[in-house]
Amino acid sequence: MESKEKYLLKMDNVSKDFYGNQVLKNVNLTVKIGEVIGLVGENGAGKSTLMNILFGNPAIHETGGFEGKIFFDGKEVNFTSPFDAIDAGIGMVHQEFVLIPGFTATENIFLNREPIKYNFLSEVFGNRLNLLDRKEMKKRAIKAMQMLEVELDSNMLVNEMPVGYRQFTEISREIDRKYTKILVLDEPTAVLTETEADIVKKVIRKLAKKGVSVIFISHRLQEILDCCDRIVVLRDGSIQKELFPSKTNSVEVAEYMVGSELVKNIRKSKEKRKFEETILKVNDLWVDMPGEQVNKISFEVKKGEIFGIGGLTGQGKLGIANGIMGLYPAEGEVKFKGKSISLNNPKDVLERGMAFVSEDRRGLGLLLDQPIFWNIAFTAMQIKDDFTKSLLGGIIKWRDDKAMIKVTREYIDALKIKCVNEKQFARELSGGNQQKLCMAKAFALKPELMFVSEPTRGIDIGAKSLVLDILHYYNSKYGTTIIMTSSELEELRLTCDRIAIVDEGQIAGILPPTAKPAEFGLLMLGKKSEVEEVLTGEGKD
Amino acid sequence: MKKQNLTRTMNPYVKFFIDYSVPIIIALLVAFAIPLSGLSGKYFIKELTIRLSRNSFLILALLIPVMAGMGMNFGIVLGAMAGEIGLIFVTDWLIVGLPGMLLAMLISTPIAILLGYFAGIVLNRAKGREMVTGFMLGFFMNGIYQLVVLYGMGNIIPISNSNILLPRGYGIRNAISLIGIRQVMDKFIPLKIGGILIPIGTLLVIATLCVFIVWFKKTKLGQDMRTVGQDNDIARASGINVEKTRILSIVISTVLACYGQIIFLQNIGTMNTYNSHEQVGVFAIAALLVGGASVAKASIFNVFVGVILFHTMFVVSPRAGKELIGQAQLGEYFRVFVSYGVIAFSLALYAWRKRVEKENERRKVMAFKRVLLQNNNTTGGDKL
Amino acid sequence: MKEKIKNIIENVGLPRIIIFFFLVSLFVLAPVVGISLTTSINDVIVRFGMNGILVLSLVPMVKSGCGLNFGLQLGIIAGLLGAVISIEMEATGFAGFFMAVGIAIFIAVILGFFYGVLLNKIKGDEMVVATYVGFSSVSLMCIMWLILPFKSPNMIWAYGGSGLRTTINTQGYWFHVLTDFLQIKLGSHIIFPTGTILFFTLLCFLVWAFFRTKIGTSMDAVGSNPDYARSCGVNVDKMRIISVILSTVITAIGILVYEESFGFVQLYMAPLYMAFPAVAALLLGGASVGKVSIKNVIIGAFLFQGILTMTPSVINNIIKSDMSESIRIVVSNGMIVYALTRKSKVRS
Amino acid sequence: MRKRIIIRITLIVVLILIGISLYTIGKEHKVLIDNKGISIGGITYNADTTYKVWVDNLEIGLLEKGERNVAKVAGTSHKIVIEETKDKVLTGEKHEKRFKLKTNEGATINIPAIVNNANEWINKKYIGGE
Repeated sequence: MESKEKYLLKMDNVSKDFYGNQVLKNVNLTVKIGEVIGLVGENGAGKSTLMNILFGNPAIHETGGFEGKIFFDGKEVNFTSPFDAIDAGIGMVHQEFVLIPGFTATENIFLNREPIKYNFLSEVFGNRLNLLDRKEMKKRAIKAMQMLEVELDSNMLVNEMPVGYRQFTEISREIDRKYTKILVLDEPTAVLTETEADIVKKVIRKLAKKGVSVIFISHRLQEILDCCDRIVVLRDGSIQKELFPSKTNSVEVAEYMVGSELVKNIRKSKEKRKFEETILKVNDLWVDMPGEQVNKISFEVKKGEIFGIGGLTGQGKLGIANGIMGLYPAEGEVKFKGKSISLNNPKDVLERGMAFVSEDRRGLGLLLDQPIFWNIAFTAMQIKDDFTKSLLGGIIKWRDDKAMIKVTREYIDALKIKCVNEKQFARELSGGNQQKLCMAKAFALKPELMFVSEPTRGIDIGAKSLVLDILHYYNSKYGTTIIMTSSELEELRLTCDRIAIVDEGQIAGILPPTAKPAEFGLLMLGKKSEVEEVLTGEGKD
Repeated sequence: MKKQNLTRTMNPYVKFFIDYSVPIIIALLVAFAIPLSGLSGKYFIKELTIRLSRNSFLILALLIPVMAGMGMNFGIVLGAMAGEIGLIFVTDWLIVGLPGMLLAMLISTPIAILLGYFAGIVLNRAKGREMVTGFMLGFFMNGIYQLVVLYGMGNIIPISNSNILLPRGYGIRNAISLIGIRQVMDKFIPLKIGGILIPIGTLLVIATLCVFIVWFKKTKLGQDMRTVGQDNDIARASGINVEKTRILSIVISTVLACYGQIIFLQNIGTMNTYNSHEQVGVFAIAALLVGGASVAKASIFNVFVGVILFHTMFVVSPRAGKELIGQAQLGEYFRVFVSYGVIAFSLALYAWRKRVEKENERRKVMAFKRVLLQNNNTTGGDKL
Repeated sequence: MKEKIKNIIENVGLPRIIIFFFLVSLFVLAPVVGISLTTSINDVIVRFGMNGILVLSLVPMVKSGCGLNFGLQLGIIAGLLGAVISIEMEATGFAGFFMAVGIAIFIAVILGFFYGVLLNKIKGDEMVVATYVGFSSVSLMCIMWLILPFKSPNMIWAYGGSGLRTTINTQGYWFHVLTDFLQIKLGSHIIFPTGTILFFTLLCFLVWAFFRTKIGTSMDAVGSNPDYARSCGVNVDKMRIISVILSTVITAIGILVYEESFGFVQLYMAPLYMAFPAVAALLLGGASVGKVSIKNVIIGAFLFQGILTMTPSVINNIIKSDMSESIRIVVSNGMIVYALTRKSKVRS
Repeated sequence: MRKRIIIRITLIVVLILIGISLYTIGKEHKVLIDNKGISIGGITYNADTTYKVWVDNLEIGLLEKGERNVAKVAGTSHKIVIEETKDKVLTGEKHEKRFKLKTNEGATINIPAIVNNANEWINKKYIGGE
């Protein structure tokens, strides 16, 4: 009976798998009334799945529910929709704004839960013909905003607000709910200035004092250390450690986050490879890729190297490859083999001998409703006029299906793509084979430099090592320089010669694969100062 | 390749001109054509009063779907058909005067609700291309209407009045006289100023509708529609039944259009059974757009500016054409051209603007982030 | 078994199945009510030849992802201009016809270019804007027909004044030059319009061949997945413009073949609604807003013309009244509404 | 909830009632007005002069003897006024009668019968539509 008093939320042995892929394993989490929990973990550690289970996200139930029990406020609960969760007193501030840009702050705070005034027509046409009680709305909105101690105009339209204020509006919405007992804040400070972030921290403490529990997710370790009562570190779907800010330090947290054991057989050829010539030089690159902003990044890649780019999701690591390849608006200077490339022009980049295996396989990487041989040969046909026959003295470039099929068969054999034949539609292949298809597409261009983004995302373990082997093979056999972007640190350390960690759109540091895991963790958590940077394999240039 | 300037924004004057380019162009055109036509002021005012009272209601019917983010409701043609079916019945039953007109409205309301519901479901299945679908739906329902009125009435649906039936014994005639209810609403409160009939009754009804729309915006349903109109996903995430809300907006619009068409026809006094509704959507939408509305934003103010400008052009252009090159035909083609052209232009402009604004918004956010970074990194000595 | 039938219905689409059976029953009923089947089929073939190219003209734009070309009237205007200019210049016979085609292509390329540029600016809203661009250009041309300085007495109003007639007879110029080419007569009823059909086949082949070239392949990729195409270095906007020009040019040729066979050049408001039957035919043939093949064109044009030819004669004989017009409206527009409400698999 | 159902049902009933009443008050009736001789119950009344006729305050016009005119009226309760006219000058001799019609009724009114205060001056007839 004691536990009922003590804990507001108790998650008991919660497990969840998506089609056999275990993402949460026996998670036990308790939150006391008025306690602030900091949730830390890499991507795919299970943070968002855990929160989705708590919040009753329909996707959880559509994929078979979860195992284990959740007790909230003394009762066992199993929410099937976020609205149930909200009714029970769980509030959530999402990473992406759930705000209507053309509405005022007040209107947004009361989205679909506006106080209403009775109107007789509602008897005939239903409740929705009651009038909004604007006065009451304004009163309550102001009250909620006062709690935040920022000067927020309740009549200001969201699209005229500075970004930080949008976040405050969102938090005000949760504050206004009188019955909110626990509040989940998912990266609330990501878009804020430092002073604004301080306000958020203050509000969290204030709420805690009032008896509202908070689960605070952030990749800024300092913030977590500053304002949480307890830090929960998730890794690979299970709770790695619970720490108390007063008794820990950032190195420890980082270590638990990325795991302390050394990766076995880190490199088959143990010796440090040496590279001479610079093939790619990036100078002050800005890329405007939604959710993966790159802010003024500079780095160099040597010819023949495998260069890794890591970091947490949303920090900008994916933006680098996309920006250089011209898929998202970019500014800055990129030199390939000493010559500047024109940005925002995919054709130019491809023609110079770079290729890209996109992380967005089904969206950008493939023509899902076209046969395999089209998928593999199309880019090469565009860029190099391969697989075409000139008719009428070159006026007509006839597509040479036979040549296309021939090449395709070669790649199917080389990369062991499992398919019925080369005319099968790309849509029908498994994730791993689709990934090989994307790589074959890039190899068909015979590139000197290849960007590979998230090469193993969403494919099974067997295929994963195969994909990485292929990269190694092409790198050692053809000397193709590879820039590999991945969320999986282990995979980067297994494959790359050097690894850059991107945080908040900038390179936090470049480390060799042999560096201590905790150092990578610290870079990801915004603790650059505590890591001794390893600049290049060769030392400074 | 265009230079990507991440911080460029639009000049506010240029923006204003582009926002209101349609009304500005039409106003200039009208200003040029009025003196050319040589029409007397009195004739002009008389015509304009008639057209204002005749058309405003129909155009007002367009406002609510715009609010719900469904664009211009080309489906108001369905409402017009419902209204016409009501009028056919009261004419058949020989119900005259204001009671006849009200009865026609009463009968056609359930028909309009059903049609609106149907249209709403169809448009929900065509998200992102509501307008072209609504437009084609109007054409499609016109075929169904023909089957019902031309072959069903007098056959399956009892119609006994030989004055409106075709000589073959079933099917409604091409034109039927609405002499029994002609201008009953316009003349309900008779008032003449300087020989010009002021249709007080109709104007009062239009004013009531305006009040209704203003009031509606303040209801929970109105607020939900605005939410849905701004962002479907967020509306859904906050628990609003998006599909139902969209259907309701179309139902309301269809019912209003049905009344609008009845008001329109009581003023005219005759009904072209198979043509009266055909161009209802086009003219109403063109007028609204001329009033400065866009696919995403339309107000009562736009309605009246639009009616005045658009119909001034309608009155003036045949005469101006005649004066200009001696062919009245020219002016008539011209006003058809303007109606279609205005819609094409406004829709294209809006679609283009949508893209430009998205890009601007992106640049704004980008610029903001740069400043933010600069402030946070002052110690790093980064200079932009 | 039930599953299988359900699947077929899902894939083919209920409206198509209904229309198909409707057409079959019309053919079955025709002899019963005393209509000669051979004449009917011959009619269908003649009209198939007349209208097929207009249906074909929609293909490039669907392939490149511009959607159904509701702005078909632009191409028609180019064709009409070609026709009246060739008549004004007193060009007759094959030479006259090909001159008309040449002029029409020239104009269509220019119009198509600007149309394409416009459609690129409004990606995502192509169809509704195209509809009204089509309408407004027809009404603009109405003014032009009135004021353009044509002189040929066969074209201007008899009672003096300027301005072209609403219908212009092509008899004496290039009437039936294709239709009568290599014509096959079987008995008194059946006249097979070899020339028209051959010409249609040739154009179908050319369009097919175009999509076998490098540029055609790129266009296809743009339609299937514009993001993919862009990442492969394809200039998406340029491909779309080319597809629009191509569509407009084929339309212009299509309307000339139509007029050549029909015998009259129809001006003013006549082309206003011409886009809809062509679009409906293509959809009836199994195309969707985002996917199309030459097969769809041929099947669609045949089925659609079959219904147009057969309904009036058969239905009139059965219920003694002419419901065909209403049925045509319901079938063609219903087909379009159906296609628009289907969720297209193409990413937007 | 129950309250709402009752309110909604009442509303529908009220609307139907309004519809019926609109039908009744808006229904158009044809009233024929005869200035002809007529025999009622063996007594013959002759038309001898011209009358000016108003139905529901609406002027129908002058009816010479032997003439017939039609008035179209809407609703159930009506009033007919006739005034004797000599040489197109009204004499001031007025007769006024009120009558009611059911929805599907038309009527024939005989002026000589009114002038002579006969009981059967009006002859109502069921018309089931035209």
